[in-house]
Amino acid sequence: MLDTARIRQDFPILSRKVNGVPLVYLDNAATSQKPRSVIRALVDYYERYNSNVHRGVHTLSMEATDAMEEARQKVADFVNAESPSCIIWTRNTTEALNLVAQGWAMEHVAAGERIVTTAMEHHSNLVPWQRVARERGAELRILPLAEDGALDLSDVNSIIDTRTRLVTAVHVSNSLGTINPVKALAARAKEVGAAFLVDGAQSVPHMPVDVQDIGCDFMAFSGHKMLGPTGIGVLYARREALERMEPFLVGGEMVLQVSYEDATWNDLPMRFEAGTPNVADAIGMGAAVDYLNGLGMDRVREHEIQITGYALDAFGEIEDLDVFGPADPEKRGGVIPFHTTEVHAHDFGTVLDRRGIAVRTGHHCTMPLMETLGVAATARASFYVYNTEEEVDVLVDAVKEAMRYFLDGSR
Amino acid sequence: MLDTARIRQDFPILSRKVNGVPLVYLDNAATSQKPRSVIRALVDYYERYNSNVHRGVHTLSMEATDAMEEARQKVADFVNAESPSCIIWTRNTTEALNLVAQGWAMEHVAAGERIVTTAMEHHSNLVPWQRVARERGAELRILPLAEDGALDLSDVNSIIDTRTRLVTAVHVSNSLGTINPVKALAARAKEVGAAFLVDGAQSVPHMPVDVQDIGCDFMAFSGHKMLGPTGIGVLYARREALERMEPFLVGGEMVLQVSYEDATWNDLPMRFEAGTPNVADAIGMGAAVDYLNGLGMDRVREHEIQITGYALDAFGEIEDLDVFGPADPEKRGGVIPFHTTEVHAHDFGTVLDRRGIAVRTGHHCTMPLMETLGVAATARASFYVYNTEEEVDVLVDAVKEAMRYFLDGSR
Amino acid sequence: MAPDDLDGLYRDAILDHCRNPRNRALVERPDVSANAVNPFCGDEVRLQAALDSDGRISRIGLQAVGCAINQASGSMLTEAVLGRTIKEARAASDAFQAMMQGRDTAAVEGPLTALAGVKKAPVRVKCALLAWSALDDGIEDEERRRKDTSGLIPD
Amino acid sequence: MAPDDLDGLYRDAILDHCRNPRNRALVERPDVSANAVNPFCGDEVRLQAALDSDGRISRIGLQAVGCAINQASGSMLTEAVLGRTIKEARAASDAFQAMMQGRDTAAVEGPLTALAGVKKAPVRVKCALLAWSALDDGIEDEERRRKDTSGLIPD
Ligand SMILES: Cc1ncc(COP(=O)(O)O)c(C=O)c1O
Ligand SMILES: Cc1ncc(COP(=O)(O)O)c(C=O)c1O
Repeated sequence: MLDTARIRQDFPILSRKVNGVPLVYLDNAATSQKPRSVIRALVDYYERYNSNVHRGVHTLSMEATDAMEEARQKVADFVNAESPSCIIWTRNTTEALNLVAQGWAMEHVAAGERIVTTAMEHHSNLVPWQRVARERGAELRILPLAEDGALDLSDVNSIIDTRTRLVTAVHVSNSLGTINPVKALAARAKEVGAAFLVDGAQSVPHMPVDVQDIGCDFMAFSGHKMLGPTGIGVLYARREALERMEPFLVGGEMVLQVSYEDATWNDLPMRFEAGTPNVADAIGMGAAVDYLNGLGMDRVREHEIQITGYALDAFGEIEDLDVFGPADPEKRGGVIPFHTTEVHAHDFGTVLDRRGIAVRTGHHCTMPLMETLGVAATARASFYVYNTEEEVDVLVDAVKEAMRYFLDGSR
Repeated sequence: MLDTARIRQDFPILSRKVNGVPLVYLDNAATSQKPRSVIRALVDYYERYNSNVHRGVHTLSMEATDAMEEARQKVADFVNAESPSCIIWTRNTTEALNLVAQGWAMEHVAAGERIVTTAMEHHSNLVPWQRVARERGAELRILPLAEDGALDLSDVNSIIDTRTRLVTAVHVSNSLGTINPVKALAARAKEVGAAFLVDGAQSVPHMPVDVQDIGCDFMAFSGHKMLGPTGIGVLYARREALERMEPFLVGGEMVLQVSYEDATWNDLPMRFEAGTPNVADAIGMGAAVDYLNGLGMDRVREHEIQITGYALDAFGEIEDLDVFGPADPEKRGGVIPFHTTEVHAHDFGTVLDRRGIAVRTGHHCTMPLMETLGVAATARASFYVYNTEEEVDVLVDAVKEAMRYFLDGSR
Repeated sequence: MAPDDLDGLYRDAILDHCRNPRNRALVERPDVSANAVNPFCGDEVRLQAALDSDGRISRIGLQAVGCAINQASGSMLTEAVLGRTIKEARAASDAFQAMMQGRDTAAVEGPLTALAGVKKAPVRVKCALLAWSALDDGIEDEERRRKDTSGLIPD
Repeated sequence: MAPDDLDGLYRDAILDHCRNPRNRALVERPDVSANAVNPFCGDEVRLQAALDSDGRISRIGLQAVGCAINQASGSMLTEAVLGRTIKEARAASDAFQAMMQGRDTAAVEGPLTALAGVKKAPVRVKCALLAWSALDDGIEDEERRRKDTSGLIPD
């Protein structure tokens, strides 16, 4: 198991007080906190070797280039990518998904063909496909939801048919916690000759992920959700897929030769990285990967199963409170969305904040899913490596307090 | 005048040694170094109030949102934008320029119409227009170069004609130093009903810039070139222009309502900021603006005129060395590109690096311009607020040494 | 964990109005009618009011869906403007908005003052304002209609 | 400012070859011919060689444009492979690349060893390798051609 007490020492923000009480940070699905080593990597970069990268012959530039490429290698190894040239730096998951939509799907999806996604996608993995489908005259199909917050795959073979060019699914749902069977979906996609894209925003930070084992063509994830800085994300793509992609942003660094009339593209991965990259935060993301590797992703996953199970049990005892997503903690990530007709999600959010507890409230960028679930908003607690069962206790007490408070004013 | 001795104290990296000698950092046009206050702003964010922004009801989220929006206001004020909602966060200048190309020009430039740019553009302000012109069947016209490194505007009225939909120009050339007459170009663009886009990557960091006074519709610039972090840039756009733009990246945060079939867009500026923004670096860019305001942009400009004049004089005395760009330091930014047939730019780069001096060598992402100038590569020294005349002396000595060395092996 | 702390935000008046919202029945043949939605939290307000011959709000109905602050604010609104002229209602709305934006608390009276505590949670201020923005919209529509009508029918 | 420091990088042999490049004249009817370009710094190499009946490089011409390291490396290359068989030339190329990539310095002799100092400026290593990549390409082409020809004309 993780030594959370020791881990907490590494996160300066966790000693902060909010509204006079200790911070209980349970908004990790939105963004994670950062260990000292990640912050230190940024400071180190800016204090010692900040420079523009690529093609600089001076020492700082060589050092910055080496450090950024080393970080790329770390990220490649972290998800078992076949090569660092399959790792494209983006700002976040959203940009990575749009890169596939604009650079790959706009080129390879034709009128009458299909794109298949799921009923539990984040807006970032839904709206880009609406646009591709509209512009290309393709059909966007949705894999529906089953009763228990899992995908209903009973019709998967007719939904993903031979006219399907792209299948995409969220690996772990940020609104339900559900872990989707991406390996099976990859296999079905392969069967019909479709590409397969995984939204790994909530999986890569929280469990061992192996892109080659899954068999996906693309995977998108964000540094800021995995202990890394804001402003850096990743698109992993198989080399063959990258080679069939058009650059999305054009300009400096991604070209080989340029005349006033025309330009040729640079090698991979630079072809997809126009302009000065986010050097510092790429290096910071490398430091985050180091930190996670130090903990061991198996143990990170174990810890989350444990704390999620603990929280599910405690929430299960609160009358009139609904918790969404699979009941079995082995089948879900560390995300607990809860809802009651007695207390609106925003009131939960405000009351919990007065108790130092940070949870997210609202539609979690999954409005259509919310409509399917029949709720306008939920409150969501989400865990990470530094969260403890004591924090779950604080949360559960505060939830109960809020419910009593709004029901009859008693405390 | 700037108190460079005091300013240097604020930049931790400047006390570094490179190859055993003090760093002389003269690669500021590629990227600038960062004062302690900017680094501190990042650390502060990550140690005290890191959180995802927008719609979070908990304290950290509110603090992060407020700080990011405050930074947006600072940047708006810095270039005298009419409103902070005219400031779109991007990764860098390149992304900002592509946003105009994809979001505005693809929508508004039709077959047979014209886009006009200049002969001294960075690849990032040339290749996007090649793509728009090709995809829309428009014509890309180039304002040519005059003898002295300025634009030749003798035919401007026939080049920018009534079929022109967009005019774009670099404000200060990163390869020549030339300051272009953007106000006059804005006036001509307006006359013919074209939009006007300024590449401000080399002007906003170095001189007072007022987008309303210039009369441009769009201006792009990068945080990392103006003492700010990597990974954050800005597109300024007039409100009317923004309202006629299509979102470029779609997904979370930039939508208002989403169903499985369709989505509506959020208000400005969020409409153009999909996914989790680069919160930390936006705040860092705000701190950079504070620092520059503390110095006073008039004085920053004065300092650069002075040091550039000093360097031009010293370089002028070196036989067989060509310096490109306008002779008058008032007509150029703090960028000195130099070239000699005796010593290749890369050899300059390496020799200077052995002396601790960081200069950039190569085509500076302006290959077509290099071809026009008839050189394959130049070495380029570029100055900023912390550079001193003593550093120019070190540079000039090293350049002379390199020339002697390659010519006859004497030192 | 001081309960006082929550009470500063959710004062008794708020909880009372939230548990027992006043004037929930919509009115027949309304003169003023408007909806307001906050898509981000799913809060919704539906407001209808009828005017008597003096231009006073003689009946009002408001249905608020969503958080406690939105519901309470809507319920209090109905009590605050019932019997007032359109002009007075608009002034009440201005005063309430001034209070919630921290500009001026002077002109707000009665249970509505309880909502001032919401300023402690600034993102929630827009919850408190939703019903009032419906009121403003409804009044504006009605005034535009009157102007149009008076323009069309010369007297 | 130790001049030694520069000498580690730009040794006398390098400066000599750079100032007086050997074998600059291109050859007539070359058997091996290739160009290499590094678009980023504008370095260019044009290489031509003729083989005698034993398959030895009997004449060689190389024109290098660009930095000192590229020019010196190209000039040294011509001296290193003149008179060698194609196989020997390829071995020399492998050995040189091994040295420049820091893998193995053993097999490099003569003036070429002077280029080992370039490793101090790692980005410049590709300048030293440009001419050799042209040699590799040219040899590969020639070998493919021979294979094709021998396949076409049965003996
Ligand atoms: C004039 C000019 N335009 C655009 C750019 C591109 O900026 P960035 O690399 O930050 O996107 C640069 C910087 O290299 C520049 O100097
Ligand atoms: C499942 C999922 N996909 C995509 C995203 C978007 O990530 P980002 O905001 O970093 O682009 C998120 C995060 O909110 C997410 O949870």
